[in-house]
Amino acid sequence: MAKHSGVGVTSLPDNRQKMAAKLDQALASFEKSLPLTERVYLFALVDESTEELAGICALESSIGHGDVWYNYHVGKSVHASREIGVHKITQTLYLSNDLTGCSEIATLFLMPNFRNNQNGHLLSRSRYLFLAEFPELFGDEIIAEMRGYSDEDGNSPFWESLGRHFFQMEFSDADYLTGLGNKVFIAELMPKFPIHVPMLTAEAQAVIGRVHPQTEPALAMLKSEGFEFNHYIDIFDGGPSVGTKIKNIRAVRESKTYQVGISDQTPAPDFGVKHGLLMVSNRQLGEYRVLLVDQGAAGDDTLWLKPAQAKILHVRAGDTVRAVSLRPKEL
Amino acid sequence: MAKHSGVGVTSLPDNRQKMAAKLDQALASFEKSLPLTERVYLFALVDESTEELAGICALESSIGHGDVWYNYHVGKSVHASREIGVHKITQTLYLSNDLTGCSEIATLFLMPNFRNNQNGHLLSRSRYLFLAEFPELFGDEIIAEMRGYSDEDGNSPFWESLGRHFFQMEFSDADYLTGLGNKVFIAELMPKFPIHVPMLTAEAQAVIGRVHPQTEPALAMLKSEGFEFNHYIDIFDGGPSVGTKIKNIRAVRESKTYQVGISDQTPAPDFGVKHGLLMVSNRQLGEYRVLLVDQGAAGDDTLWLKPAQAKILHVRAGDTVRAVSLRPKEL
Amino acid sequence: MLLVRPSTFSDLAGIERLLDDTDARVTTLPKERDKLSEKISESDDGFRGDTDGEGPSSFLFVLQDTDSNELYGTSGIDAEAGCGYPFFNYRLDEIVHASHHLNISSKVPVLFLSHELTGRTLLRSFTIDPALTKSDGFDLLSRARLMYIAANSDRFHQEVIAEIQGIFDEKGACPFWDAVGRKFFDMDFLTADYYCSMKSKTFMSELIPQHPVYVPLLPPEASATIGQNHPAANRTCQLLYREGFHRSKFIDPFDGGPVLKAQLRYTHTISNIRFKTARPSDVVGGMKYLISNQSNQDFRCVIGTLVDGIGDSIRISLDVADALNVQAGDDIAYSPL
Amino acid sequence: MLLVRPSTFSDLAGIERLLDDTDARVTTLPKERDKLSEKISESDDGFRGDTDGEGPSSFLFVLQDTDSNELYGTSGIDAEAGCGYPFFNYRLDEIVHASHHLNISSKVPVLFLSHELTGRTLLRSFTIDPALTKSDGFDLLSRARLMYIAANSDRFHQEVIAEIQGIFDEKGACPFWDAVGRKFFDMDFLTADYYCSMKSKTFMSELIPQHPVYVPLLPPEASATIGQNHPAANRTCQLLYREGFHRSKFIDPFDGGPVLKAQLRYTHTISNIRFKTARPSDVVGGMKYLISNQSNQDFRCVIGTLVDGIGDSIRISLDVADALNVQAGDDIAYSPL
Repeated sequence: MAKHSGVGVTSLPDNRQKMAAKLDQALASFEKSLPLTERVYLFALVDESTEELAGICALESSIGHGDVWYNYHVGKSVHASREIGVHKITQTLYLSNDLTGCSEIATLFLMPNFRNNQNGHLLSRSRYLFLAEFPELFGDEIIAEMRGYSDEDGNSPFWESLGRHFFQMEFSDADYLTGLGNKVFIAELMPKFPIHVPMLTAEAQAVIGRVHPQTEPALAMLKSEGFEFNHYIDIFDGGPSVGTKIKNIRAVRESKTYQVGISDQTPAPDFGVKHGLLMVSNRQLGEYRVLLVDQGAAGDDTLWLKPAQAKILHVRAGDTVRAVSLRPKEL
Repeated sequence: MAKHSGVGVTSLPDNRQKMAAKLDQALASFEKSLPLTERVYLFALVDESTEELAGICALESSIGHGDVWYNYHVGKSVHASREIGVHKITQTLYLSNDLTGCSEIATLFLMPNFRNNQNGHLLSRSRYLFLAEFPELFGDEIIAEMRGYSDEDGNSPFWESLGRHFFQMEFSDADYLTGLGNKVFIAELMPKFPIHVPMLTAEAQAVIGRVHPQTEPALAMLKSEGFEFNHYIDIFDGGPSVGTKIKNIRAVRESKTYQVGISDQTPAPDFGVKHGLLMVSNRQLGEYRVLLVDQGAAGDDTLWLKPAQAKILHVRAGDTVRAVSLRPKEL
Repeated sequence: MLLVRPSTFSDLAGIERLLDDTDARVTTLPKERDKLSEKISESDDGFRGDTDGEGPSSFLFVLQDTDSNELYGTSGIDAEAGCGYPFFNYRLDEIVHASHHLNISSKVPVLFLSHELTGRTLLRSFTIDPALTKSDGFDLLSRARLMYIAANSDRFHQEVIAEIQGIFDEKGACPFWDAVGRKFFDMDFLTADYYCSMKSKTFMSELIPQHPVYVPLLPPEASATIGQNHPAANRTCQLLYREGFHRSKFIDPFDGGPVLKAQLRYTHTISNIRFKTARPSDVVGGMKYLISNQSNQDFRCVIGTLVDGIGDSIRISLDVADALNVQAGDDIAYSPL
Repeated sequence: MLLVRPSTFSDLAGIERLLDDTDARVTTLPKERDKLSEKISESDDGFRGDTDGEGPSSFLFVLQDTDSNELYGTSGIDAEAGCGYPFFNYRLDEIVHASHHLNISSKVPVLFLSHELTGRTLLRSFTIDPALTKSDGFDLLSRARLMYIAANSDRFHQEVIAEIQGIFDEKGACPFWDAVGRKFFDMDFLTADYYCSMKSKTFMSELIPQHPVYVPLLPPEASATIGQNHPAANRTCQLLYREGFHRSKFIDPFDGGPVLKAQLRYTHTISNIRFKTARPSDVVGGMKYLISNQSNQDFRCVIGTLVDGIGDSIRISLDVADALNVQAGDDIAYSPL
């Protein structure tokens, strides 16, 4: 069950001030009182039985308009000479603001005690129904930035080989400053010339576009929805950016609208069956909600809800909802 | 009817030597006697009734391995300062070899007297059935480079603003040299540093990624198959490169295999009905052929061919063929 | 008598009047009182040698008539150009584009963004009452800086530079700016110039285009002004050339004006400087010299006549001694006008 | 007597022997006979002033013992470095990375690919029999080039440069190459070096990485060799420093060795050169000088003793006159050893 909410945000570490601002921004976004490009949509996963906040996630409508959005574009350079028989393909990193104006799959945080019952999938994928419903609020392209590789001690080989020489600080400090929304120091300290990848350490080269082990599941989830590495990486840790056209996201493409029918006979969702669940959204911007139901609830044009489910979704018989299977078929 | 052939190639202007080499390369490619990355597949459109050559087209398996493949990558640069309230998005052109290793929709030439009866569409789109059939011969990504804008007098505003300053020759000369496969002069004369687009003339800026008016139909055809501007342009005339994953090409995605049935009752194709035609390929690498048939010929699992059609395709009852509608539904 | 001395807060009104009157473009001197007062305060710290570890020193001098106490000009020094932050220039270089096969070879001029001059000693903030442009006072105001440097040479870089105003018209139209900076800063030349005097230099790092600029891509009216000085700066250029400055490969990133460069020790002022003990007395005749005391905080420099001679002491007139705050036995420096 | 004169085809075998014996790395002199013969032919054209509009001249000299006719060394000049094509160097510069907000300021050294030295006069192809390294012959062979330039100064650029061998070991391992060029040329240092002597320079334009190289990204063993000369080049460096050459901001793009630079007119050889009319006769005593004739095609230079004096003519010994092919009344040039 996802709805916009501010409860319990203080449980997110190190971010109180920023989160409060984000919240204000999110409320204004749902009310459409901000310019399109400044809107951010914040969703909360709530346990309806206990009113407990289980997690939050966000969508940015358009990145790079307030702060500058930096990536390295990973380009190919061919060094070839027929005369002496050389043909060598290397990579070059170009400091880039190319993703400016894309929408973004942003923050996701799930409370540890709720990491079960498909909650993670619901929280993350519920956003696709929002994108399917309100494409006019977003750009054509959407991206997600993945945490880059670092070892057990938190060392980022990419940072050690590149950023450290220019920023003269620890990776965690640079990351923290960026998190605070202070990106001026990037313009000031960042190397501006393209970086020849072969001049980085072997360790750094190996992690270009590679995610942190803990981020593998999130990456797999995005890929299953059609996201692909777009040749942009994080300037600090080399983590990949993945992207797709919103219209090509699996859950957007496959989602369908149904008329609501109310019935006590509707089967209850079994959270243990991975492929037996549908996400259903109420299609309402101001009171946006998504709920998991059993796939048996969907007929050809009608989606059958139990009265309690309809209440949670704020829908009545005859209203329309949008639904799609929680997971892609292949998985 | 598309099959590989060398007849009549001399009718293509200015290219005799190059074409002869291409032909040898193509024959070796169909015989799989060349390394994968050097293969090029040449197809001919032939009027079976007269044996007359009507046109040719080609697929490159992997570009940029012999000669270096150059593009400009069109990047975004954000010039922003909160302190003085500036936020300006400009474009920057980066000399790039990024498309190295992509497959390419290459040369297409259709004799003027055959520009009717869907021949252009057949010649161009027949390649997609080849891609659908033999994906292992190609990369994941495929691109097509489109002729850039030039005015009625053949002047390219992009060339006048950029290339001319470095190459000290006419656009046509540079184009000709490249056509001959001589790309060394590009490495020698090309500006290597990124180009700030705002420093080009307004005319040049306006044609970045814009095709020549005569190329509009070809671009529309590619777009209808799922190709999109990939932010790479030609270094000489600024014409766009369009690309897609091969698996996402409409004709690849929608193509299906059928068993061949032979029947005199099969309706004859009506070339006047745009959306009434299917392309059918015989799935044979060495004797690859594609024919247009009426869409009524396709059953659920069987595709019905007249005996003459089957003969042209080199198939017999019980063989399998691959077919797809000639045009996407939307058009 | 015209005197050059460190600026003080009591000069604020005088400097403001001067800036209004001369209508000069003095990038490093803001007209706003707050900012101006900040500059004077920094300069104060510089002269006291008290920089609180807050980065390199700046020095601001004024030209004053000791009779009327009127101010007639300002001049300044930054001990280190950029004051610890990048000092931006374009460096004009050439790239050879040659094709063996096609038998083509040409040199393409390219402007590279450069920080190379960062940390050099920078002469700046020169403004003078137009009535004095053709007088000795012009030389005094400009060269007094070199006299100060000579007396405190350990605080300055051996290489000294000066940015010369480039080409722009009365309305502020600047061909080089319009072709380069404006496309990225999104503002006209005078506005950008104003921000330069007012704001931190962070915005330069944020906005200035980082990639090299191919000169052939610029409109001819812009490329023609690369390294050209504004006619109003002719007198300044002449003086600096006479001092031994020469044109460098560097230009101002805003207006394309030239950056002049010299080795301190080879400048006319410093290579001919002499240090002796003052003997104030009646002096008749002799050659004109720049004469300064050797004080750091209370530095003073005037033009007076001297008969240079052998020995450790030298006679200076009583009024010069008075203007310089010099007693018999104090050290003075002098260099021929 | 040791004599420096233009190379001829009859020197081929001698030069080959020399290159084999010395095992020197002489990028601009190939060991292959065909290529070597081509170089001599080019040089021939150069001395004859006959370049067929085929680009700038090259000159190759040999050091010969006039008694034994043995060759002991080679030296060369390119009238224009790069011979019309780009002459590649890295230029060591610094970029300031500073953050106002974070109070960070540091200078990052960066190597910029540069063609700036293209067209300068280049001293090259210096090889000498190791037995003569510590002799006057070394100076003669090197400085004779400046004597030649002095006699034909309109054919040369006022700025003269010399590339000095960088650090690499006996096995050809070169830390700078391994960290930079090798990653793109895909071959070891000696192979790249070999191609440089053999092939056109097109492959340089095709392969050399175009973007600036941030020095901190290089391994320390590579950055430590930037601008360092090979110990075997110590004697060459000493000689050139004495001549008035100084280190420039440029380094060799392959091995990182320094590029030395001088203004021709300020070199020791040229600033002290005198031209007089020869009077061959018996000469006793006097100082040692480089002495050359003033011929273009038949240029010759030796070391001999002279008593320099007032007047237009000067006595030279009969064997010097003989070696220089000089008759009484011919002009000669001389410069102190």
